[in-house]
Amino acid sequence: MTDRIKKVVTGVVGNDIHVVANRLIDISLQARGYEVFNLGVNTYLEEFIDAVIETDADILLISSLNGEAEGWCRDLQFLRSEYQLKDVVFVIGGNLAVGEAKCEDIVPKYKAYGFDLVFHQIDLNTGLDTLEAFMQDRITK
Amino acid sequence: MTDRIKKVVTGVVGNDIHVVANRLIDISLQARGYEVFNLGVNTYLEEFIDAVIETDADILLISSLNGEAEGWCRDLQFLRSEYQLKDVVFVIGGNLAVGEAKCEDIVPKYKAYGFDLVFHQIDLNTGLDTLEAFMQDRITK
Amino acid sequence: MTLLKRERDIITHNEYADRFDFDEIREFITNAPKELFISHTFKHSNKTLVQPRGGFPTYNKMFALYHEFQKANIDVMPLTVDSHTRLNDYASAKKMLMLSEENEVDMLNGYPLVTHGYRTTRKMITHFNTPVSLRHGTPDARLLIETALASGIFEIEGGPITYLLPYSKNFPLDKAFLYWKYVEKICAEYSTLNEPINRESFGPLTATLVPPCITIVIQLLEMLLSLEEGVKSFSVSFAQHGSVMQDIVSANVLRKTANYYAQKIGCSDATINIVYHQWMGAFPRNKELSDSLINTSTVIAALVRADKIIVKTRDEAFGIPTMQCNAQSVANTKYTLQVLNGLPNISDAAEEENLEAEIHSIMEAVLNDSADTLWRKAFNSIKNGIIDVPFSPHIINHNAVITIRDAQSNIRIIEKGKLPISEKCFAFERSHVSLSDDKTAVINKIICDIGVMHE
Amino acid sequence: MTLLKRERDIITHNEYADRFDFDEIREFITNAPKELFISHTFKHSNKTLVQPRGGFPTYNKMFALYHEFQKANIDVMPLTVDSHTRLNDYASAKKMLMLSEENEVDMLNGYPLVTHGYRTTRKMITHFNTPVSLRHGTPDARLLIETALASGIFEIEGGPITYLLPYSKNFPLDKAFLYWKYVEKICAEYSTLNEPINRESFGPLTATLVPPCITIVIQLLEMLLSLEEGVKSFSVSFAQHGSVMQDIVSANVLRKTANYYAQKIGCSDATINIVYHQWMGAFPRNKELSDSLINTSTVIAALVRADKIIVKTRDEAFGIPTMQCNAQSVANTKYTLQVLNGLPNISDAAEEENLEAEIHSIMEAVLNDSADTLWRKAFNSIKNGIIDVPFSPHIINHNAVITIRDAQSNIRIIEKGKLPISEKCFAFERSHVSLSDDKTAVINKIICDIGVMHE
Ligand code: B12
Ligand code: B12
Repeated sequence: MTDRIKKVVTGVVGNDIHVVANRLIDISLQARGYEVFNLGVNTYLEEFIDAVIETDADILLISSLNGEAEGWCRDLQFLRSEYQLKDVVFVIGGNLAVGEAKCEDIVPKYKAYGFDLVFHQIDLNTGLDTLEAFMQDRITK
Repeated sequence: MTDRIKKVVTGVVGNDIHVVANRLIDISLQARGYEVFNLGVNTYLEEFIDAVIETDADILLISSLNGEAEGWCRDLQFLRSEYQLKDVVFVIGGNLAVGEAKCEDIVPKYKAYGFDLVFHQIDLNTGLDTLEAFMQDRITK
Repeated sequence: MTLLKRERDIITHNEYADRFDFDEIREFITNAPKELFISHTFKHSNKTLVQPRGGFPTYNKMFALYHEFQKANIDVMPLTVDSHTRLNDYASAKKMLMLSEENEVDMLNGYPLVTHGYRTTRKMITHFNTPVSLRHGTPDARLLIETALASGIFEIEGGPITYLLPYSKNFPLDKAFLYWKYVEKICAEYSTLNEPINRESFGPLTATLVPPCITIVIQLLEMLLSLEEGVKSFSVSFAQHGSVMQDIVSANVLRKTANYYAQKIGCSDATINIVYHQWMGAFPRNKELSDSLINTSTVIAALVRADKIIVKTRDEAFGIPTMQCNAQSVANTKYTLQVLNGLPNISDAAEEENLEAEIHSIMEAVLNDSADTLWRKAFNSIKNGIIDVPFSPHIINHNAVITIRDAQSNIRIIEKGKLPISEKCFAFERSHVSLSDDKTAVINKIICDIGVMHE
Repeated sequence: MTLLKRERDIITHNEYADRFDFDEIREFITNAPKELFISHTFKHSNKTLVQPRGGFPTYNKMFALYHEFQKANIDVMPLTVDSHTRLNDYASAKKMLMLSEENEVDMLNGYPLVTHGYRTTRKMITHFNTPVSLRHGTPDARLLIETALASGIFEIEGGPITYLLPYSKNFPLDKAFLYWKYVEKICAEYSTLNEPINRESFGPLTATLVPPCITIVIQLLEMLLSLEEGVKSFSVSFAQHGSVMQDIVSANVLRKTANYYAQKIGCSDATINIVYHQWMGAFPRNKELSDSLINTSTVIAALVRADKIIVKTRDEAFGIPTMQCNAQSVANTKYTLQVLNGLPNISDAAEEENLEAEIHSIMEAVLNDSADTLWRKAFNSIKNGIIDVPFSPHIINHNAVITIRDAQSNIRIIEKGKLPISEKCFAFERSHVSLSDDKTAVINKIICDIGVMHE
């Protein structure tokens, strides 16, 4: 992996229209030097995958706030291997369950769906710091 | 025990000046047909015993609200037997502990101190109903 | 067959919906107990009614929720619909309902009303015999509302603007207006059978830094669109702004202008009520503090003399609340309203004058649009930014208005975009904030202002 | 040796107290950090300061309490004294402290300050370096206050009237005036060394249906008695009445009349602050609802622009709160004050005019009493019922004033006893209530009114 400017595809998955975090994520990623392709709210999984392929993105950063992400992410493993996207970092964050849920339960579940990094109810900056550390790790390896 | 009008000595024990309940107890006992001797707040145990003897009362009804009753009631058993007051009904009610406490813990403790009826955080009317039932019971026995 | 009837036929013949028996439905509504009509409750009560939000996927869980609410002495039951149904994705709703029923895990964030159907749902509504309010967020709510009314749900929240700009990205606005016209017509028609059906607009919009003038203009427009079609009972609403003064001013001006415009179109016979939403923006992540915030909202609702208050829960920051938690919120709110007496009359002449002037300017611009009907005027006004909702995810929204909080936490307009407010009003808005030239400082301030209720 | 010095010698030589080293104490106060003086905090802050109540028998538990409070970001620490110490029964206090230390059960409802002594207590106070307020209820507080000031406690609550009429049955009122005169003198003297010592009156009185005019007159008298002796920082206070309007009117009138009378005796250089007590009467027996009540009080405190608010806890109906519970109340209150912005200015001309007229009439009657000093005038006025506190347990109190709540929950005077208010004012009071002729109906109404905050 080279040190060129990283490309991120981002957006809010499914029938979810919570846009506020999405606007802040866009600003924050740009401030951190990423090239951002923001698909906005109400974006389906297939659209995300298409955009990743089209832009040759390094990172797919999905938000979900309305609690319904699980319904949309079951097909991820399949899509990921079908399109051979193993080098793309898959990240999801926001509010990842209907009702109150604990990170201990949520994180393994979503990792099993094929996400590399999972941030349930984690503050944006903490999440993006972790993401940067993760990317750094990859380069050194 | 005869069916004459019952006499009650009442008041608030110890260094306790919560007077509101005491005023209501006075009114309620009178409304229920008792002859009431109200010693008011800030009354020491000895004063209660003296008044019971002097008025030949049937009932001694002590209130305590500020949580400090326990400190004052340890001598009750002794006074009761010394003055041979076994026919007098000893009642205590109000808020009988410092901090939050459960009736299960409080009632046996105060019964051991020599009270016949113990009402921790019990509504006045409920308490007085129980008292009347208790008095009725005594007559029939 | 009238056009409306044809449309109705098409809509209600949906593979995911009940078979509709309209004769039976009309008879049901005609004989429905008065207790199911909030318009009737409003008429006969002078206290602030309390209503939570709430919807669970399965019938049993929804029934249990109503049972909890009833114990908390609720005034108005909610029926919140899941987001698939909101987007007319009945297939997904059905699939997720099945998963929820099988796994005892909620796979939907609300009650899929169309999927359950009106025959089933009506049993529940009539069992509890308390007014139910439909909370959805659906641009094309035709089938949903047919199902709701047939179920005995006689308050319908939403509107073409308030349920579109915050709730949708792509749904065509012109279609939303037409679909809601259908809803208004149906509500008006059923209103002649018994007590009026109540319509309610959704004032909170995106709940994120929306200035009062925009909220109120949209309230007035949706009210007019509804009254035009014959609706006789309408609730305008708004959410806690974050400044007590701004809430009081908004309530006073909303009350005044609503009556003014209703009268202007000859509809002063309709009953207009005011609904206050407890803080609708981002909640603190501490449940004790959330309780404090919720109670603070309740006190303000009483101060602004709301006819109804819609309550949040201490679980807001975390997810759909448990039913016990939700019922506790209702009980707490009812208690506070009960012990909160001796309410003063409050107003602020300068602020009210300014807000009223802004509203009349925008309304004038909308009404002066060259289109022939009110909905087209409203449509054009949104399209060209005369009405512009901050943080709307919808593609048609202009996104040029920028707002920020002043030292008193009042939301002030610092970029007016195409808003047709006078220079004087704009100067009044800007006079309350001192702006940094640094653009990132402004952005950081906005981020702070979004999290204004965080600990 | 002056008379005061002799008195001082006698008082401080008490077998239950520390040996006092006055030179060292003066030096300590002279060099004490500004952060210990609430008068300094008042001067440099424009927010409502938050203070709970709290006192535990043992040093360790008191220390732990302060630690909890500190984590909750408290503004003013409390030191509440147990009821034996309040009644100068140091022997019982000592015995119960020993029992508490041995058994890990609290046998005292507060911190026995005299028993612990100032050397020990000062360590704790200086460790936390936050202003501490002494809450007691003691008619003869001379030794207690000497101990407090020497410990670094620079706010002293109470007064000859407010700490006697609600807190004592037999203690002679004339003695209380003299003992408090001593306290004022000591406070005034120490005030010249560093920042002023703050004195605070206890406005809640019996917390049971006390009408605003009586509360305020007593506030004014205790303020005057204190300023007369040279105190330079004084807080007047009152508790939530149960009607928002009555709270607002009381705050406005109290602020105005306090300045008026302070000026009248040539003491306008003193700083006067307003303190608001969250609901001091009987609490609901449900902790969730208690939380709601507490938060409602906080919102009202902000609306009346109190300089300090004294908080209750959700455990109020049950007993002395745990420290966690107490700290949580502080945190909740701080949060609400932080997010409650945009406070409107509120007033009620008719009510304020009436209340002011009542206060001036009573004050006039007190000041016109033939006695030579203010404290004797006040003494005579209480004795003959010109000042009369409902539900006072004290034998000297006249007990002729009867009050009741009107439909808005305002406390109204229905029997004025010897209160010298004008016929016009009395008519104003009575015009708000319609009374039943049936005496038991009135008694039942009073019982209801006492429990007005019950669920
Ligand atoms: C404002 C709001 C709305 C507005 C949205 C306006 C808009 N278009 O954006 C309105 C009122 C329209 C709305 C509607 C609905 N909402 Co809503 N809404 C909220 C609310 C109050 C605040 C959201 C917000 O803007 N927060 C501010 C932003 C900045 O914070 P954030 O979104 O939490 O994101 C932060 C983190 O999650 C993180 N983050 C986000 N994504 C990512 C990604 C990564 C990688 C990382 C590291 C971090 C990260 O960064 C952000 C900053 O720290 C929340 C509750 C809350 N949080 O207090 C509910 C909430 C999200 N809504 C909810 C629901 C259910 C709905 C509705 C379905 C039903 C309803 N209640 O009306 C509809 C949704 C319709 C749909 N199709 O999706 C639920 C979700 C339930 C769940 N997860 O169990 C919540 C939690 C409320 C609740 N407790 O019920 N909502
Ligand atoms: C008003 C009040 C005061 C007023 C009292 C004015 C006066 N002179 O009466 C003031 C402000 C002066 C005051 C002072 C103090 N108070 Co106070 N006070 C209260 C409060 C808020 C209400 C009491 C009241 O009037 N209730 C209304 C009456 C009608 O109800 P009640 O007293 O609860 O009585 C009912 C029942 O208990 C029952 N009942 C009473 N006696 C009996 C007897 C029988 C036989 C029966 C069946 C029933 C019964 O009948 C009544 C009607 O249902 C209570 C907390 C609460 N309950 O909300 C604290 C409370 C009683 N006070 C308390 C304390 C500690 C004090 C102080 C020591 C310290 C302080 N906090 O300032 C001082 C006391 C000084 C002293 N020497 O005693 C504590 C007691 C702590 C404990 N038990 O653990 C309480 C519980 C507050 C608390 N949580 O800390 N107080």
